[in-house]
Amino acid sequence: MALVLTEEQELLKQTAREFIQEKSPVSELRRLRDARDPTGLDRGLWKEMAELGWAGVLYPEEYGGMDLGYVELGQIFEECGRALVAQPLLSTVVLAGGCVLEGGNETQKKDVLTAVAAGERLLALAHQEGAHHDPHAIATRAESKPDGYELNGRKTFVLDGHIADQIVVVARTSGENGDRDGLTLFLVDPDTAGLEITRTLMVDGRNSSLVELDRAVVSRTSVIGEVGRGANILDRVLDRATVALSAEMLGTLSEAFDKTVDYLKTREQFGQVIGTFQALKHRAAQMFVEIELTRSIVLEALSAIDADDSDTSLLASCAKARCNDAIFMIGNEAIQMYGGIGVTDEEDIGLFLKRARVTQLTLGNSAWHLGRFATLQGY
Amino acid sequence: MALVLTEEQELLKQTAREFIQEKSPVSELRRLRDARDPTGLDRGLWKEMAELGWAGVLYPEEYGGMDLGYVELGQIFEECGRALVAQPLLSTVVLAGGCVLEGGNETQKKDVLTAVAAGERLLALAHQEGAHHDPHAIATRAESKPDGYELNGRKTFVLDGHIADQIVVVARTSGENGDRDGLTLFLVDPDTAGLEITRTLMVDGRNSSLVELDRAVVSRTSVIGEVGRGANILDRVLDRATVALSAEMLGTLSEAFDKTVDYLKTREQFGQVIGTFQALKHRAAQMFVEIELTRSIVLEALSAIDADDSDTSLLASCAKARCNDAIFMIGNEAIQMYGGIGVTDEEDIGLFLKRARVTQLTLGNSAWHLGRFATLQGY
Amino acid sequence: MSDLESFRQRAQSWLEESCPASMREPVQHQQDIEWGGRAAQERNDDKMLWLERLGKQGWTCPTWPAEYGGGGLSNEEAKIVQEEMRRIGARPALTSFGISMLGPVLLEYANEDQKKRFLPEIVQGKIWWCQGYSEPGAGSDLASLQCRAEDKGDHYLVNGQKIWTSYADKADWIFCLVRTDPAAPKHDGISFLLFDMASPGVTISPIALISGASPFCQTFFEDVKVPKDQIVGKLGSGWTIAKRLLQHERSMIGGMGFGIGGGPSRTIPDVAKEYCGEVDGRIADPASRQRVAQFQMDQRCFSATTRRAAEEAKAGTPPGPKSSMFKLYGTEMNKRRHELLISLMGTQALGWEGDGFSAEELAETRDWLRSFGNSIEGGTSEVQLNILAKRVLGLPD
Amino acid sequence: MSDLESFRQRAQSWLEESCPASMREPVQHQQDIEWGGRAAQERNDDKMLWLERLGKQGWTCPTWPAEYGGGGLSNEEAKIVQEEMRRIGARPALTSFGISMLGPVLLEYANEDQKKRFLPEIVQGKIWWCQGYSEPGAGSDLASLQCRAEDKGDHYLVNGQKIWTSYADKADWIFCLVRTDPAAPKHDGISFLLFDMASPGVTISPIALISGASPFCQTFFEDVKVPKDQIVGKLGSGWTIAKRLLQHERSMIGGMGFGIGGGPSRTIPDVAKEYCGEVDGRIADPASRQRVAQFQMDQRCFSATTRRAAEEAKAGTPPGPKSSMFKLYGTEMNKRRHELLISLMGTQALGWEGDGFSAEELAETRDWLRSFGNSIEGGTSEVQLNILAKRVLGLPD
Repeated sequence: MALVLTEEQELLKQTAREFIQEKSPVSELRRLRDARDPTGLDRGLWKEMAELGWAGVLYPEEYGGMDLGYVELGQIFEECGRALVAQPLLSTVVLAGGCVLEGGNETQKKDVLTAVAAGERLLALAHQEGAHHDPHAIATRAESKPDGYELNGRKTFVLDGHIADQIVVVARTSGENGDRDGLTLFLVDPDTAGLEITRTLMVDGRNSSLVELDRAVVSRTSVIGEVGRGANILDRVLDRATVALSAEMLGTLSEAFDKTVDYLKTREQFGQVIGTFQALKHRAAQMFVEIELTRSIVLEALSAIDADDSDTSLLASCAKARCNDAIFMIGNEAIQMYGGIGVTDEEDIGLFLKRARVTQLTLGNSAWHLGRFATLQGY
Repeated sequence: MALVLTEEQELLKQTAREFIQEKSPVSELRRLRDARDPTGLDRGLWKEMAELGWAGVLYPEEYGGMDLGYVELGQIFEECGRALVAQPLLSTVVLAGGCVLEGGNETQKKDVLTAVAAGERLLALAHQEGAHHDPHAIATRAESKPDGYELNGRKTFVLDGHIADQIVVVARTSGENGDRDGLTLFLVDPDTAGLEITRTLMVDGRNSSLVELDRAVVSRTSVIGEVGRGANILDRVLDRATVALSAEMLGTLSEAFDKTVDYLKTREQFGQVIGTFQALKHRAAQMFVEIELTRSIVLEALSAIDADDSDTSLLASCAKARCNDAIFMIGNEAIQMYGGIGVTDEEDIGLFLKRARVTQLTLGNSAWHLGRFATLQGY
Repeated sequence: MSDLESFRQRAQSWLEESCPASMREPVQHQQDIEWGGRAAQERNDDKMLWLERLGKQGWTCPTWPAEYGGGGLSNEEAKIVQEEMRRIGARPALTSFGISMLGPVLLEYANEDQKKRFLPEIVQGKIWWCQGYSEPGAGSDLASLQCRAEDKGDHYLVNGQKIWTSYADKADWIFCLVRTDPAAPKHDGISFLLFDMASPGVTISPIALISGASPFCQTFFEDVKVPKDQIVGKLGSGWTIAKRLLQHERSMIGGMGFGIGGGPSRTIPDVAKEYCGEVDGRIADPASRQRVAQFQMDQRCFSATTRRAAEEAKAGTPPGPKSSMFKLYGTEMNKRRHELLISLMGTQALGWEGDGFSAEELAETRDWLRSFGNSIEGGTSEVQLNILAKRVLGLPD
Repeated sequence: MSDLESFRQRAQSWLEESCPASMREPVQHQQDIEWGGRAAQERNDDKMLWLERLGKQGWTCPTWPAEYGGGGLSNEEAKIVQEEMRRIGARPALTSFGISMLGPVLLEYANEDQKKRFLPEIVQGKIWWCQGYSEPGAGSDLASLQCRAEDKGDHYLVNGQKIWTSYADKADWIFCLVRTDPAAPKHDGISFLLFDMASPGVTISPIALISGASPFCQTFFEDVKVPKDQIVGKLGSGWTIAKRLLQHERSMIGGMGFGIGGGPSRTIPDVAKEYCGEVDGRIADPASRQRVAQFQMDQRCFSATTRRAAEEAKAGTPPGPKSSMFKLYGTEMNKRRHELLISLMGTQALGWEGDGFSAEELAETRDWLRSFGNSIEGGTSEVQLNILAKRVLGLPD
């Protein structure tokens, strides 16, 4: 597994950075937030991104994709993270799209992936139920009925749920809350009777929803993969999404750090720039080391997915836990080093802090990943 | 509960400090260690300490004690901690002597406590069995036989075991390893057939032993308190010993810190004393705050014992966990700030580090006390 | 019956008579806190009634001398008043920077006329005071302030700006650091000036924080005329007064840490059990259980330390520069508390507003964000560490 | 067959023939490590046989030019030799500061005569070199060294002392920083001198550490005569050479972190299960389980970083001052590893010697204590942070 980018990958990253600097700098997130934009993102811009191939990076060429890998997609995520780009890469391409890619039948793939790759369809994965990520803690029930399945339950923190054109719902067709067996994935139309979507406004200004299912009936053809074996798809997709999100976090924390170092070089106190104070220098150097470690593990995890390495789950947990801890440290240090101006809404650094905490709690906090890592390692 | 010392208590502390500075400075521990002294402590000096009343601080006047409290004893522990004094205060006075004081019958108390208070008898508590403190994890069995009890088992880390004139052995007369019920305390003669004591040399140069019991038979009169209800005595004694040890640790970590601050003020590098470097200053200030918090909680826990406060166990765990964490931080920072000279055997600071780690693992590490604290608080 | 016992009886019956029933309910909302001031005088409600009565008695500032409107009580008597108020659940009648910050330095540095003029108004809550210290360019380096007051013969002319002025938009008067001698070394050219916020030339603009709206303002002074008798202490001695005032402010902020600032009203373990689940009476997730226990232990150590410092002060050893420790640890601890709550409450504590979150959850999000300012305002954590290293440990510059 | 493939075949058969069977057993004890040197030349055992054979081939330093005794191999060929040695479990024939520290700077800074004279001896392990850098008064401030070399016409006269000289009591020669111009600014008056430790006037005293006996010595020089052709580089340019050598040393120490220094041969999770118990295949104590997982994750992140740096270097981006990161994190991590082991093994890991402890437990105690030096020797963690802040982040002085 290579831990340096190829020239093509560097070029892709560079292009992404330039495109984002021009079309979707941090001020764009602020604009969407302040305008209380009902969509919460710019679908026109998403179409442009799709035209650059971003929506189909992972998908086979027959569906209009680029058939590239996670190392490539990771570079796009990282650059999006740098500018806090509010676009449905995670929700549509990796999470829900990933479920179709990994487990869908030919009809589903052709229909869904082609539309996603073209930037014409948005998806969401309705999965989490409580306040915490816990993949098999699914109480939502799907009961077999003559005309299909009846879904009952309540999903929280459904990313981009209120604007999704289709929603992948994880429900239990058998077993008990907590079991890995008995989960089934359904591709659901948001207009389905009994399905209620409520947008929830999050601290980071990004899209999230509640999805409530009250006797919502879906057809048998909506099942993705095998009934009761959904965890086989879901676990793979969550690993991949965890790493993609880690790449985004790497971008966010790197940018927060770069901004902070710049600030240390310009802000004056007591007649000197504050970057001359040794206590701050040492803290900055420590952050630098954390970021270097973070970058390495994210790159290794991305490569492992592309190599279909058996360590992928292990590395996904490593990468996410490390990103969680690094983004926590750097977000908090950044605010403290900025001082008073850092806690004003006017200064962008606060937007990084808010996004930091949301990403930390998305797809598993550090304690959860530590526990999973230990289990995977046999202790 | 008062959190400032009375004049009498201050005086006691001052006297203890002066006595120790004269009779038992750190060089005394070094001397015992380098001479490979077979006793591991100076019994003549212990007699002198007893004459000052230290061995009987806690005991009723009728047994030759001073009938004072833990706040007073704590000041002596703290001063002993400052100079790494190797004397049997914990083993004899608080642990084994405490078992007799809390649970012994009149005959036992009169015999044992009087001799201890006079500095004429040393005791040890044979309790721990594995590598970790775990009060009710007792596998050592005591079986009732016609002529008394037969003890079988293996005790580790018995403080001052190889020089004790009597040993309190915790054994199980019923129940399973881990049960609180079924423990019984026996006051045992070290010459008992089937009892084997092996001195173990520890990194801190203080006394510790293995005690092996192989069909060792003891009389029925050797039982302290009620058969099967030993935990009622033991738990109280362990709480008290935990707080006393915390007071000793407070002394040790305070002295290590004071030495380090002095070093920061004298050691020159790059043409200035290293105490001018802001990164070191901030770390020193953080240590100072830790010590202030440690001092407060130790004092509160000592006072709680004297008031027989219902929060005593809770405060004992607070105090020990805080001391563990503070002594870890300060020991390690001290060595790092001393630099190369700090890791040589010639410099005393290394003795503080070694003692630090032994005290941390005596009577419960931080994780153990955190868990107990949570349980006591009902979560 | 001892004098103190009879004082207690008198205090009891006075409080029983004077404290309106509604003022014996716990403070629940920001609006329940009474700051006094000119605008308040026009109200006619229980809060004002309670303030008027307690103020007239001088018991808003029980130990201040009676000649300046204070209660003139001894420390023991003041403690009794406090105990008796707590016993009946009486709310503080007044929260005020005048009491906690300005008053003590006026008592120490103001001239007789100024004491007579300003202190009774503080005691009775007639004037809402705000603090004009920080400036945009001068954060931790407070003494580099630029706001200047020029001597124009019969008045000073103030020009400049202040930032982080809490409630500048509601306050009546400001105590303000101004540069009166630009040529002097930076600590020497500063004076301590009082003036009316209604003076022509004062404009105010509120500051939005990452947590949303805030009491902070940016305050601009353009040719504000200030009578010369409103300078406190000697011309150019403002820095000494400023430092003393900061000590008062720090003890206040450090002591605030807990209970204030909303958030879940339940205990942290209860929150943990609700959001992380419970197994055999334990918090289900062992990592969370440990973090909760660690936090509660640290809280216990800190409160023991606060009590110890109070006892030591009573026994004649005031904390002095050690008080920086309370500001430092208290605020860092409050930040940790909110981070812990966020981690326990998960994505439910990251809502901004609207559907999907309880009021308590939304409040926690805001309180968490607000707490980031704690280790910056009133002297950053780094400044406290510098003070401890230098003035307590004696480490050289 | 490509050139590399045929090279691999030749390497394979040469190694198969030349590496004695006993040299294919894993290194288990300190004594298994061969340092070479004059005394070693008199031995007649497999270790020496293996060293002689590999040294003659130049493969102890495979990429050094053949004209100086090196292997003259390309990077690809050297990698093949390394792979083939690993395949048959061949031990390193030689561990030497000559190879890891002195050799690289001689190649860069020495004159032709010096290279011809010293490098082949290093390759063949004929001389055991030690490093004379630190002095008692100069710790992190290395450049403030006082040991001086006076120009006496046909020789230098060296007076002063060094500390932390590893294996000075066993080494044959020393590479030494000396002050040749006391009047020059402190970084400019230093020269890089080589001399024989058997010279009259050299005395050595071993240093006991908190972990017990150690390879470190204090070294005293009294009127030691050194021929003038044993200075490397220009007079007064020793600091430049010293800094380059430190970079080599730091990568060496940072890379050492794991597996070296004894301690339990089992994995950390196995140690945890043994000493803390096991429930359903998990480490019984949840706090220990988390700490073990945290450590193993960090280890994984660090090793990914080491590999990334190696790949970047191969791709043409050498780490430069970033290499301080490896020294810093590698040594801090090794300290954490031992603290973790101590906390898992409990009081069993705090024995000093004798009864009651296994050999493995006693070794862990010593290794733990030894690890405290890691973040001090070869440049303290604080010095590494300074370097990163200044030279990587560009923060001003």
